[in-house]
Amino acid sequence: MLRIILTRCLWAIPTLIVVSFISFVIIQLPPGDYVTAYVAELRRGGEYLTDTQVELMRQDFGLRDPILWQYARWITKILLHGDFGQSFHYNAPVSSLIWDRLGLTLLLSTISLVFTWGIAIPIGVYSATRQYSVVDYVVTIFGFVGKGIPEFLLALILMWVGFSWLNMDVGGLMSPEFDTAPWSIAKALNVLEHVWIPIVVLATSGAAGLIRVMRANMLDELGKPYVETAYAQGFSERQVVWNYPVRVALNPFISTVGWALPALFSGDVITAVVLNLPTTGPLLLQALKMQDMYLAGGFILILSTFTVVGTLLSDILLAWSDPRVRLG
Amino acid sequence: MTPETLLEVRNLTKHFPLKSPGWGKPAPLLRAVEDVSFSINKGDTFGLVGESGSGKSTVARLILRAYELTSGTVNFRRADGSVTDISRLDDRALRPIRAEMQMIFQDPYSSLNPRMTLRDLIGEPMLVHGHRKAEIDDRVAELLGLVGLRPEFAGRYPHAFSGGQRQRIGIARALALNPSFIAADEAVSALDVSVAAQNINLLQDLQERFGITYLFITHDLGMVEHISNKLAVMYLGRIVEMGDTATLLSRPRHPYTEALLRAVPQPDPRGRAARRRPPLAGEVPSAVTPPSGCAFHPRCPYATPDCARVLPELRLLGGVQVRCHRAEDLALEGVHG
Amino acid sequence: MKIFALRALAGLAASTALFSAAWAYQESPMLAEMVKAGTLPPVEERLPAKPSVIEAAEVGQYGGTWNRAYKGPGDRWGPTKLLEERVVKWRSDKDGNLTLVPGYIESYAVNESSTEFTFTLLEGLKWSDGVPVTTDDVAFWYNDVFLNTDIIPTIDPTFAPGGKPMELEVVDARTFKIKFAQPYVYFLTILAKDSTGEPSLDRPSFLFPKHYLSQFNNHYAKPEELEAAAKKYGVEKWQDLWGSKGAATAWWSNPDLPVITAWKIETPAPGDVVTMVRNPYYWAVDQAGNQLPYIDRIEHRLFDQQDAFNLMIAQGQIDFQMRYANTNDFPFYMENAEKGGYHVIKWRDAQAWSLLPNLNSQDEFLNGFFGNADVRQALSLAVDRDTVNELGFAGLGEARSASPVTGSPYYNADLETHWAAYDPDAANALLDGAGFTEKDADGFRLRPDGKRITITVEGAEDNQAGILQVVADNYKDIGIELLPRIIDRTAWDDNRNNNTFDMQYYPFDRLSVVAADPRNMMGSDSYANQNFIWYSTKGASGVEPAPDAPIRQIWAAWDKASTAPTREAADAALNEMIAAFVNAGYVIGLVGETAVVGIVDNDVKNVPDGLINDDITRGEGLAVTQQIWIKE
Amino acid sequence: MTDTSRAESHFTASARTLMWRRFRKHRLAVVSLVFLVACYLAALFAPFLAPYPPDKIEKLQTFVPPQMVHIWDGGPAWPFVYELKRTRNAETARVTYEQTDKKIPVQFFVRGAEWSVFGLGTSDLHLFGIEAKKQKLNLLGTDSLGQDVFSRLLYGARVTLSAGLVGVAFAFVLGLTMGAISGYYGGRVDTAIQRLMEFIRSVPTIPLWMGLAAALPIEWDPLFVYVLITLILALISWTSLARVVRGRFLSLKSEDYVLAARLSGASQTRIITRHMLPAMTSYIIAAMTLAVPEMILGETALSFLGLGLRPPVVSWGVLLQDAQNLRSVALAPWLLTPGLAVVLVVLAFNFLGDGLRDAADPYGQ
Repeated sequence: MLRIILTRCLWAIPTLIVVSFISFVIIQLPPGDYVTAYVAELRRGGEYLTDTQVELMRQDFGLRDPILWQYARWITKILLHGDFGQSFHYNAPVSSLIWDRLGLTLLLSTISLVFTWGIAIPIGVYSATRQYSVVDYVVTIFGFVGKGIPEFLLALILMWVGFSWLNMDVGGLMSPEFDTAPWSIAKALNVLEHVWIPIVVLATSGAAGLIRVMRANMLDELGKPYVETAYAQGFSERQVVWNYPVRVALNPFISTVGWALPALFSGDVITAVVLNLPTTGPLLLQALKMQDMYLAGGFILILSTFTVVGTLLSDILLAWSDPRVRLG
Repeated sequence: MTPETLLEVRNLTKHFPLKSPGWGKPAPLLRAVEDVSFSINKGDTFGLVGESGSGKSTVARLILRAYELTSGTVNFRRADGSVTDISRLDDRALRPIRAEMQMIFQDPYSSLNPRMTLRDLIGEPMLVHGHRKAEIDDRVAELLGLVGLRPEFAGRYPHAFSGGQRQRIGIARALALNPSFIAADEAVSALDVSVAAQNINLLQDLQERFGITYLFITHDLGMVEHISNKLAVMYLGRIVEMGDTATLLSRPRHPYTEALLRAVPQPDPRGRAARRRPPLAGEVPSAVTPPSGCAFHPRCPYATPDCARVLPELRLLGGVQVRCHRAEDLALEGVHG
Repeated sequence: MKIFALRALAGLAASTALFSAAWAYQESPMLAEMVKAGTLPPVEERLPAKPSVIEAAEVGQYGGTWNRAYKGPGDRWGPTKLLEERVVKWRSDKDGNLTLVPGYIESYAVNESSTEFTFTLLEGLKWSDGVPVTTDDVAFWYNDVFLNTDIIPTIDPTFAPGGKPMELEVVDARTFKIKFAQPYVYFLTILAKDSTGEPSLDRPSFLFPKHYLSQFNNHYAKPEELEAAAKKYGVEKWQDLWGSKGAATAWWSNPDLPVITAWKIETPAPGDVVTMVRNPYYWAVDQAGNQLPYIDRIEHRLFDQQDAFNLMIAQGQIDFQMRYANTNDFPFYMENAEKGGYHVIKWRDAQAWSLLPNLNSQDEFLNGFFGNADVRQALSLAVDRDTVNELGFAGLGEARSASPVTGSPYYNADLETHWAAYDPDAANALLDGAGFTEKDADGFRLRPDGKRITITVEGAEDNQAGILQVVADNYKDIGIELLPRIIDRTAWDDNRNNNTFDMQYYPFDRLSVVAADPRNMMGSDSYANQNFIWYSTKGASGVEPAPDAPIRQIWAAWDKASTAPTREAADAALNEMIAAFVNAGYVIGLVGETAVVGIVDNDVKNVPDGLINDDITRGEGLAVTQQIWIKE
Repeated sequence: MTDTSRAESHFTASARTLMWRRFRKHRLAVVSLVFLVACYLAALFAPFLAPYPPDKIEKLQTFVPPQMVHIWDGGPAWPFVYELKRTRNAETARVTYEQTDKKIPVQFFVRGAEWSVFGLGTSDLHLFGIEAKKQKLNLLGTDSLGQDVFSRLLYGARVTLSAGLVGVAFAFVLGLTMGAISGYYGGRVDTAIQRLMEFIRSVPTIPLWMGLAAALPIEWDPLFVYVLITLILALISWTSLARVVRGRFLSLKSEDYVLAARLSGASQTRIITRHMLPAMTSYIIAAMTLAVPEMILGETALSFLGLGLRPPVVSWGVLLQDAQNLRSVALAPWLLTPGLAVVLVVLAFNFLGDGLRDAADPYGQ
């Protein structure tokens, strides 16, 4: 097992190198570069740069070098010094920018993930054991509505409902009066009052999908002969269902938990943008729009690493949970 | 190979390579079948017994070329009397030979494609061997009759049938091309005793009518006693004892054979005596790291230190071949009567 | 036309209204406490001998936090314009007329030929750390920054008319002179907008805090010290400490930087909330002797998407803000005004939303097509501007050309309506007359090569799609196929830069005091960028326009205006330039003078309504933020 | 039918027939199927069903709320709507409409804007409409440009329900092929494909969208660009299907009936096409039905980020772009109806997929 993990880890290195290079190229696919965006931004503010200055800036940023060379410089710095470079736009180190927003992102994503699982698994199981019952239909419809409603729309409507009908303070992470205040119980409560919308939004879409999968997996398991045998031997339904079938039905989840890793890191971009949450997602979007290539590049590199590690984790968990699968 | 021999297996070996731990290091091997040789005469029923994991199914699948051989030869006498070593033939060259050797599967559920009617299922071997449709339809009806099913059932799907009936469908399918050799892999193990008996009788009827040769694989010594005239006992990929069924069962020479016999339920009250000694203890060791010397020694009540060091040869003793250092010393208990 | 409101400045001296009364000054309770605690000298010592007086609309109360929203580090102009200081600043009277008033100087004077400008700093003016501001700081700015090619590699032509950089002469500790080789009538106008240019417009004119910044300057600090400083601020090289986003020298990012503005930064970006706190040494008082500003703090919350901002507004979380309030959302703001406890004011935007044909198009056909004045007239007459106004701007703008707006000293009613009528028949006749008579089955006119005349028009914001669709409908009526495309803002800018666009939907702005920045009208970054490059590089690069192209008249008029020795002569030439630009019809103005919506909390006082909004007059800065106050 | 003949028909029923029988028990799935067929028909005949062209701008009919069609006027009556009076609030600039007493009858098979009958000719016949000077019949109200939301919804269905399908289909072909190869042959081929998949999955999609959207020539038809991008993205999105297909192939390969077919001399092609793929069809159909809603949601999400379809293309995502702001939610909530349409169609596709999957379940009865 250990050997297999090691081999896979070794494999991850070339994968990451190729992915990072491709990402680097993709970021620069749109015409123009950060200097273009910057010059335009300045001009809107009324500042004019001469062509000489623009040219100097490009050389300064190394944007005139061949892309392979730019990539080599970037990746060497990361590998040798752990230096993800400087964000042009923020004029600050990329790592500190990402780090600043990572805590809240992970917190929100984890809460909603736990929330999602906490809701979805019992409901999925129940729905499967009562297939085609009223409850099953209700859950099914809720599940599909949750899956069918675009997240940004749900976020927007919830915001409006919260604001207009419930007279709540919505949007952002807390009310402005707490923005600069030190942490206190009142502030924590205020934050709670704000995070329910993102959690509901994220959990709705997540839980909806999960309930469906859980139900389907459970149905598969419940139909198998061993379950009938267990019933025949006089075990209660609870014993039968929660012992073996649930565990088997959970296997695919456990094995895909690694896939949630990149999502944890990036948060949900769209929801965060609509709800004005200071998470990493909007930062990435902004970086891409401004062609702030080291910020975007660093971001994507981390995301890719998470994806690769997540996949690895999934495969290991899968092999662990299901001995029939041999690691290939 | 004598003229009566239909199939001769020599030094059959199958190693499954497992995942390599890293570059340069040899991959561990699962030694499923190790140096197995035997031959089957025309019209015989050759029994192959052993616990699960002993490699008996693998032998059958190697003979039918479901797996690639690691080494060894499989000589098969074709209907025209020629002998072919089929162990190295490719798929295309094998196809005509496949018509002459067929297999009956253990699981009557999973071995029939649920999406095909009996007509398609039984007719498939004929179809791929280029028979015409009308011919196939007639033959399917005939085969259904042969195995005791109504010819009208040809349009039905397997889900309409019971386990025993499905096994008969499998038999009909195996018979479709008039094979001279059929490997029956635990063909009745999954069935109720009475149904199993019916199907065994069917197989014997068919053997009489068409002179089919069987390789009959089972873990149940009680079963082989009825059907097979030759018998080989396998343990961890090797044949440990082989010979005439009656001789072998009445006077087993290998402790493993004795242990297997003891596991057979005896309706005879005298059988109580057999329970004086403990039944076969422990599990089959891993075929990846087989025990040194005689592979059976960790579980053998008669083992000596020598047994752990030296692998015994298969040698002829009292009309049977046996692979045991102490075969001469031991007076093992066989089936009485 | 509004009265020409600009005071004739050339040959005149002007001075600040100074507070000279002997009675005591008042200060914010926040500062009074610090004085009590002994951490701050008393207000009399902090204020100049004779502080400037900013006439508050109503004498206000101290204290409070002004809540705004901002869009991230790229959005420093919102906060900057609230508090930036120049030697002279635009001020608007109640009728919307603009005048230049002195800032942190006691007086200024201009010589007869407009080549020499004399400024005298306020006596006792101090940086926000209490250190006096003197001409040493001016000399530091000039010698160690402005002329320091390590920091500013090339000198902005704006400050080097005729190619010769301005010269500084320090007269005494408070007085200095700026001299030019040729007359520069518009220098003060430019100062009011551009300050002294690089490293950024957000710095005060002529002044840099020498006592603080010399540690980051290569004329004073050793290379290793500079390197250490760069490391400390997390930038790659010491030059990055300077520049418009300089980690150490931009007020926006460095809380330690001494400033002379009413507020200074406390928590910089990229925090989620950027906060600014009052400068205890701010040098102006109101008419009653209260040290300004009234408001203690300003907080900017980060947002990314318009709706997040709109929600803040509806929830009453915005105290006063115009930036990013969307004209289209005016009904939404009004509907929620009561709930949010605010009211909405309307300023007048000094811009015209326009179609910008690319006169330098790389497409041979379009080049000639747009170059044809009849075609431009047809394209202009074909647009139903009232519908655009109604559908795109909730009727809050007016149909007009791209010409100076009401309230601008250069406003001209005739120019405002130039080619702005809706007359598709005349447009069709013009196109027929220009020879584009062949049409295809769908009724679209054909190019000489038989292809359909198709123009791709690019917008940068989603809500512009509707407007462009209206125009496309209009153009269909004159047989021109217009393909509206909404693209990313960066790409939109980039396409103009790289000369790879047919036509853009473009906010043609800076239409108030045109003299401060006429570059758009001269083709720069707009309808004829390549021609402008040819002009500004004196033919070294870019594309030369046709010998009879009207753009040459525009340039000639500006050359005349920018070197005229008197204000009258300069303005006459500038009006000539504007007329040439508008009459050429290069830019197809659609709707302008749109309402700029401002959200004002009901407790926020002294916010003027109905002013002009322009970059030249520094946007919301024209509201004189120091005198805005919040009622308890 | 007698019991025996019913039993007989059950015994002789093909897998497909059995599946259909099980499917029919899933009532919601059947309703969904009917609904979806209706949607596609409505999209196909949009020009006839929609009273107005999708891009007809009406300056004086912006933000008209949905109009009630009355069929009761003290007693049963011919369908009619009330005439509306438009006022603009001078203070808030908001346009409001008031019902007057005047009734306008709804008419069927009216003449209106011309439309092309599948390239065969033109017609100006529309299913319904009203004849009034200053008013249109807006079942679902109008948007900020006075365009009829109902008509736009129908036209939008054409794009939304079809444009992304190209990419989905492409991804399926790729996923099936690669998954099948990987699962059937195993060994080095499998390892190589697995690594390739892992690599592809690590390529980030949002930057790719942004890059592609910006890199393609601007004068190209936005719809074409969108389809092109979905095709390119299909190069990425096939991996999830391939993963599943591979797993299925791996387990199918060891099924006895596959071995039986091999031992009877069947060729590889026959084994794959007659034995392995049919065992997966139900799964594939279900997966495909579930991929369509993903694609529809994907389009709306991308439109939200400003990366998907853009006006003047009319799709549900584009319509939602108009609606996805507080102003619409607060003042013109009817602009959210495309969102409702998205939810319904996604719901229907999911039910359909679910029904198909349940029906394909070999243990289900």
